[in-house]
Amino acid sequence: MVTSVMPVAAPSTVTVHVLLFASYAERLGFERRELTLSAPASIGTVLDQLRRLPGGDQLPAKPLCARNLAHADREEPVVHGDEIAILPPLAGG
Amino acid sequence: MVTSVMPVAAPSTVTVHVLLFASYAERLGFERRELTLSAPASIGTVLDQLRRLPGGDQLPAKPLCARNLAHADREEPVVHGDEIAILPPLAGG
Amino acid sequence: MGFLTHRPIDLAALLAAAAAPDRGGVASFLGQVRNHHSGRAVLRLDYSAYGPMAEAECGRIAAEAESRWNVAVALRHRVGSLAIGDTAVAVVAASAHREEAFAACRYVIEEVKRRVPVWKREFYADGTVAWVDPTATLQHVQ
Amino acid sequence: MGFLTHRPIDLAALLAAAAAPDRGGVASFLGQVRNHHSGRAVLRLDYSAYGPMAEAECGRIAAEAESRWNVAVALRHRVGSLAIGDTAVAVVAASAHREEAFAACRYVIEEVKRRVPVWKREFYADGTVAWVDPTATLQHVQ
Repeated sequence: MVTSVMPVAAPSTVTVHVLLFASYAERLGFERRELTLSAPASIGTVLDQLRRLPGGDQLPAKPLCARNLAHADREEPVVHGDEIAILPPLAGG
Repeated sequence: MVTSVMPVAAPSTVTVHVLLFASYAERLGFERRELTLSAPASIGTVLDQLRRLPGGDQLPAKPLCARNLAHADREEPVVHGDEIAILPPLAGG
Repeated sequence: MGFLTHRPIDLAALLAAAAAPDRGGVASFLGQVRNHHSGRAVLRLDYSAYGPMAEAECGRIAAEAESRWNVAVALRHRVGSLAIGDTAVAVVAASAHREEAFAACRYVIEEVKRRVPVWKREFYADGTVAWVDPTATLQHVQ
Repeated sequence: MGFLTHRPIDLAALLAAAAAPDRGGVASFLGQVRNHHSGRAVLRLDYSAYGPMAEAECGRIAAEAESRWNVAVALRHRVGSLAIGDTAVAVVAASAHREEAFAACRYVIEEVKRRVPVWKREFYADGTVAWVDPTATLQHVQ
């Protein structure tokens, strides 16, 4: 059987830019890092990887996250090149 | 029968200072006047007298009034020397 | 210092008067002269007041706000001739908590409008003049 | 012009940016650095931000307020090192109606605190330093 739509092979990995701030940057010892994840990936996948890094066990269970400069849930999918930020409790104003 | 308290004769009149402002001063043609009233008198008595003056019929039925720099009801008694103001609709702010 | 002033209101001075190192939330309200009223173009206006009572009433209102909330209040109302955009009234309420600052600021401006004996006469582009009556739907045009 | 600034916030410039002859009611809020926090004496603090997201989020919040009410909004948040009494955030909302000005001003400051990625590090009189966590009852003292 022939279909008119060819299945496109999903890329096997995605690379995202991860940003940490304030107390989280101090705990993990970096402010910016690239992480490569198995596809498909979500913000939750990024958090799982971060927790395996030194100091990653100090991240809270449900930190605030952002994807490409907007607040995002952990379930939100990430694609190659995304900027994912993990945000300590906000204290503006 | 003799009582220990002598009845004091009420003064037969009280004189008050009446102030008008803004549109009311224009309608009655004065900003300040002394009025002498039969005692006992109230702010309502002042208003009754003002209504008999030229232009006094243009005062509204229930204008805002003040006695000695504080808002006051028409029923409030007045005593000799009081400053009674009749206030057009306030428009501050 | 009085609550009424013939000179332009200096907001910075009011902020400085109300502010304090332990009152980090500062809410303000400015009432500025608008260029229209009830659909008519306004050129300028004159504010007049029953001065001694206006001072007393402003003092009572500020004291009420400061006793009801944990705030410091600064308040000025301008009198005399004002141009479009001039500040007619300024209220500042400073508190350790922004909810209290907002509540007190709102209270003061509402009570000022309700209780302080100030009147305004608007001069319109069509040459007419009117005493403003916020309680009326139609103005008394003279 | 950006919403974040390293320099002292110029309230007069924000008032001028939001004001207009047809918007006579101007509500403002200033958040100023307090000299205490959770009972401890604060000497100064540093504000840091996720700059590009903070700019984007401030822009979204201002746009939301301007679409929800008939207002013009001006907003600045300072970053860097601040002293006691310095203004950390300023919100101005100008409207033809003071109810809308107050509502929009309050909305903006609440959303800024809830959504804008800014952090502050407090330096205490006892020599300790802490990242401020408004969601916690105890601070993480370092």
